[in-house]
Amino acid sequence: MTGDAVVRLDGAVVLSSGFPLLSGVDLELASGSLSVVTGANGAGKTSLLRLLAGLVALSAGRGSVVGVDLLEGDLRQLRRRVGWLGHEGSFYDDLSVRENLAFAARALGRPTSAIEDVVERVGLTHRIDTTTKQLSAGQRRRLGLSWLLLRRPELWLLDEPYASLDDEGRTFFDGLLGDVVAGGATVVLSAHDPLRSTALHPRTLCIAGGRIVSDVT
Amino acid sequence: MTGDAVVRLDGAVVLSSGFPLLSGVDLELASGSLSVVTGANGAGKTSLLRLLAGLVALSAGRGSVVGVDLLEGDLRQLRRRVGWLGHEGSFYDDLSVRENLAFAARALGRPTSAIEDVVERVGLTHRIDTTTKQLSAGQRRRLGLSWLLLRRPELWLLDEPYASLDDEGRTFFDGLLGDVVAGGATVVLSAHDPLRSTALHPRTLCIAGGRIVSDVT
Amino acid sequence: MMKQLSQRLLGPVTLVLLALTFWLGMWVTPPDKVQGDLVRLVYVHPAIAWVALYVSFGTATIASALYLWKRTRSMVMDRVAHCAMEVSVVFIILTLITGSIWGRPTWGVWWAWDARLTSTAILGVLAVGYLALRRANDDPTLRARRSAVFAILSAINVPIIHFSVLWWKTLHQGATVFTANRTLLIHGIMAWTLLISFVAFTLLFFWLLRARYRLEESRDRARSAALATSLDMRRREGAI
Amino acid sequence: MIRIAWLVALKDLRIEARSRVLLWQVLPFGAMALLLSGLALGPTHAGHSSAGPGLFYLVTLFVALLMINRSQAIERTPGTRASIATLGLDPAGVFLGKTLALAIELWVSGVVLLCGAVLVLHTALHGALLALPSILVTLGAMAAAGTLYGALTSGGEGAATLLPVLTLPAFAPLLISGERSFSAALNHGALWQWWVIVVVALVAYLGVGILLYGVLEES
Amino acid sequence: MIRIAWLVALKDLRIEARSRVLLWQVLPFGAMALLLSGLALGPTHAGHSSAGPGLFYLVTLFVALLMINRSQAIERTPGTRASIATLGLDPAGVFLGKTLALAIELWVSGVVLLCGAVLVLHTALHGALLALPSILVTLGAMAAAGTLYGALTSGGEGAATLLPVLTLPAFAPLLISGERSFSAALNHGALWQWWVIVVVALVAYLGVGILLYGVLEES
Ligand code: HEM
Ligand SMILES: Nc1ncnc2c1ncn2[C@@H]1O[C@H](COP(=O)(O)OP(=O)(O)OP(=O)(O)O)[C@@H](O)[C@H]1O
Ligand SMILES: Nc1ncnc2c1ncn2[C@@H]1O[C@H](COP(=O)(O)OP(=O)(O)OP(=O)(O)O)[C@@H](O)[C@H]1O
Ligand SMILES: [Mg+2]
Ligand SMILES: [Mg+2]
Repeated sequence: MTGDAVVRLDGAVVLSSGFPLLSGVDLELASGSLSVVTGANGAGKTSLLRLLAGLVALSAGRGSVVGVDLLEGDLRQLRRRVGWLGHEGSFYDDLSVRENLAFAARALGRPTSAIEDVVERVGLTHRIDTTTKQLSAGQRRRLGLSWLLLRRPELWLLDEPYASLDDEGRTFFDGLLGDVVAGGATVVLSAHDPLRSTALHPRTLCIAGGRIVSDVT
Repeated sequence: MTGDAVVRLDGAVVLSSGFPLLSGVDLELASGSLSVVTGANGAGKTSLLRLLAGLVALSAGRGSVVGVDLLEGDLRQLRRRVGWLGHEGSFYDDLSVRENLAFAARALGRPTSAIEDVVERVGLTHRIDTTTKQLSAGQRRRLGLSWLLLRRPELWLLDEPYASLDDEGRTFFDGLLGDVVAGGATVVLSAHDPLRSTALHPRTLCIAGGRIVSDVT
Repeated sequence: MMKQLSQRLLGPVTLVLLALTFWLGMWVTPPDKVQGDLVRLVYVHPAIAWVALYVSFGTATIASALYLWKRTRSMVMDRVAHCAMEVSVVFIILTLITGSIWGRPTWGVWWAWDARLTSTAILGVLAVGYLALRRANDDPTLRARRSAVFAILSAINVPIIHFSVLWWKTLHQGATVFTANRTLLIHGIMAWTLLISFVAFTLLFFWLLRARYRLEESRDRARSAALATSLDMRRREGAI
Repeated sequence: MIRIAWLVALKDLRIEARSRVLLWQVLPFGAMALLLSGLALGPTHAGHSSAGPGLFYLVTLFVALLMINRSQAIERTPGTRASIATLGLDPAGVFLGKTLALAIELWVSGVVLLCGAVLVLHTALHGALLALPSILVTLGAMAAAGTLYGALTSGGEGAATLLPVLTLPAFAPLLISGERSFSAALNHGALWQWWVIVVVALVAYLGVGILLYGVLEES
Repeated sequence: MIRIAWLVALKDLRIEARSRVLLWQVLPFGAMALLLSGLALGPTHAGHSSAGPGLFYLVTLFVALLMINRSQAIERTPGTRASIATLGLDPAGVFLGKTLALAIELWVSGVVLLCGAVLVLHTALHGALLALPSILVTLGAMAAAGTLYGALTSGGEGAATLLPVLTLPAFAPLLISGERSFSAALNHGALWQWWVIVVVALVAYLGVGILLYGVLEES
């Protein structure tokens, strides 16, 4: 695992209609690291992850993610290199699981032959031709994971990945996390519980009031 | 606690565009009981709760909830007497927390003076005039709880209530559950983890393939 | 026994009457002084319009009303309404086509901004809207209720179409066949041919309706057979 | 019923006031559409003041479609639907409330568009004022019909595009009689036949809505 | 860029084919709108074949607004936006793809509406055929402009109502020149001036879109 910083934030502030979602975050994340962001409801976890994904703009302070400057860099380049799994991990609701993944694969120039394999891994094989709209909450989450597996981004940003996954899904996810980190990618996830897997030793960032208030490795 | 059945299902089947979400559920729930519905992703937990809330129609089999027949009864009467907390516990997105609760209170003929109290209990006082759209995931969930607290329904149907609540929120919720059951209301909730509180002794219904496959008290 | 016989005979009788209308209309009846051979359209257009407006749209409306009325509520009514409305779309389109064909030589245009024509076209859009509404709703009882209400609201258009010629006094033929006090205005073989054409097209409607209904029934049977297997598959999902 | 109607109407109007969709989006759209229809018909037709009532109603119709759609969109998010359904509101009250809110919005835009017609389409001011009561009743009937048909499509697929298909034919008689009575007002002609039609339509839609709205709502 | 354009266009058309909104909803709406505009103008005006092109374009415009709205709605759900954004698709490709899909849908409805105009508005068949190429180009330009403005409003509040306000002014020149060239075709008049305008508009909107779509997308 290399030690250079994938994420570097310096007094980062994010505003949304005048309200500071983040009120000055200083953060440095090493490449190949695993970090868990915790904090009370409304502390700013989702906002931090969205900033790192290039989905919201920086209002004050400075920062760079995967080498792209958040103020001056090309946010599209950034977004292309991160993977995002949100609260509502939905895609095109009217397309089936297979069609959604085929769209992503073609868009990224990946072979579509990998799709069945990926769907198998997240356990959606029996729903591969079901319209996304009709999936259950956990199945949507699994589709989100398979989308990420297909993309294999450098930086994984996962917002409450455990929510609405069943037990078997969580075990699978733990295994996946280990693989991803071992493969050299960086992972940041938000969670309300400590990680289940004892094999992983994440860095824990605790957020409160839009700032990082504790940082334990 | 009285022993008469609040919920009675007999071979209940629910179809959605030809697919059986529930494939024959037999169930009887006593008044004042607490039940936890578990099962793998896509097993049919959400579908079962929606059926009990009168939000989807019964396609085959028979059933009654709080004394209202699911086939011939007035589903509006039923809905008025149950409380629902869904995956997306959203209300009117453009109204503030206070306005949403005031709407519910007025609609049910409750005094609006209870609102501040209820908001205080779920810990949203500092966001009472924030537009619902801008709340964080956990705050929306709390708003959903306060909506239920205001309504005090006979039958509480909670779909994954713990998801995206923080630690303090979960503790509060456990306390709430105890109160509600002690107050004589019936609670059915779906969850992927066992309940945290050891003081509660729920009945656990395990669903798989749209049917109840195990039932442990 | 009688029922079976009439069921069996419906198709052949319809065909015979249609053929008879065609033969009488084309060769036996005389051409008109003013309209010439064009008058022969009178054995097609009014009968089709009659079926479109009253027989088929009427059937759909009555079936819808019967569905909404609690004591006669059944999925059979819903299905009849649906099938009748589909056939109605066909007949409304035929009305528009035969009317246009007739209008071109008599009025010199395919279409005129006449109240009856426009309201007939609107009825067509309503019938298509009814079918679109059915497609958009998935839950059978909700679909039945909503489409029944929509059919009844749409039926208000039918009397408007009928009286439009009186209210607006425009291009379209007024009451030519019957006057208001139901005396026949045309005579002899022409009247007989006209009568036969009305009977023939009415029977054609019922024939089509029955065929469409049977198709729907067999689809329903296939659906419930498929349901048994999908219930089974769904249950097995849990066993793994 | 009346209490629920007030509550729902207030809620809709408050959301409207907050998002300012009417002021910033619907009214400019109406103004623009009025200008464009004038343009599309070319100076010879549009300048003719006899086209005024027709164009006015045509534009009002499309404005009404936008607003009906918006009035339904408020209720349409999945979470909202489930939570509100469990309030078990009296359907007749909901119908009346949504109709009232929609009617008020339509009246505001109708008056603005009428001013537009007077300015842009050379409609006589005096005639326009005479026609105002009939316009208000027609718009009220449109609001009732729109709410009713909105309930028909709610929850279904592609509700946003299905709604116009269903409502336009229903609006046709309203459009015709509204246009006729407007024209009559401009020419100081007799009005009452057209008044009868719009008043009957308004009462009929209100009656059907109060009786059947509950049947149409999602079960 | 071309690859992405194909991919996006296919995806949009597939969603369209699946939901059949065009067939069941937009086309009946167009037919109805054609009838209603005829009615609103009354028999004397609408019967006049010179009103044909104007009415045709007016109705096409409203149909186009519905379809642009729908084309944007596909991308608008919050989850979709975030996931698709992180694919980092080439914006020029996305723009071209969405324009292409929209143009194909508009062409289909345009041809159907043209048949309607010939039948109902007494537009001369020969003239209508002559005008067809200019109509197709105009609709293409509308598709490009619609996609461009769609990106402007995406993510904002009340996008469904904001869109028409922004696009209508942009459509005004297209509407006028389309109508003129259609009228010219009917009267066997000179066409080329109006051709120049629509072709320039098409090229300009495509160019601006390819260059600036990325800037307009949500940051
Ligand atoms: C597209 C054009 C036309 C349409 C949509 C149309 C529609 C209709 C409809 C709906 C009726 C039934 C009315 C009722 O029974 O209440 C009807 C009846 C009739 N139509 Fe037409 N029509 C068209 C053109 C014509 C033309 C061009 C003629 C002849 C010049 C014509 C002659 C008749 C006659 C004679 C009747 C029977 C009238 C009666 O007995 O009341 N129609 N048409
Ligand atoms: N316009 C606004 N006015 C007031 N507060 C706002 C506004 N917009 C956002 N907020 C607040 O900003 C915070 C956003 O937090 P964020 O969504 O990042 O929380 P989170 O840590 O992900 O919480 P959760 O655990 O609930 O998901 C919330 O507290 C929300 O109430
Ligand atoms: N039309 C359809 N075709 C195939 N499968 C369908 C269809 N509609 C729904 N389903 C399936 O029905 C099931 C619905 O289950 P439900 O939402 O009740 O699950 P759940 O137990 O709540 O799961 P979760 O834990 O993920 O929330 C899912 O497996 C879904 O894929
Ligand atoms: Mg969050
Ligand atoms: Mg669920």
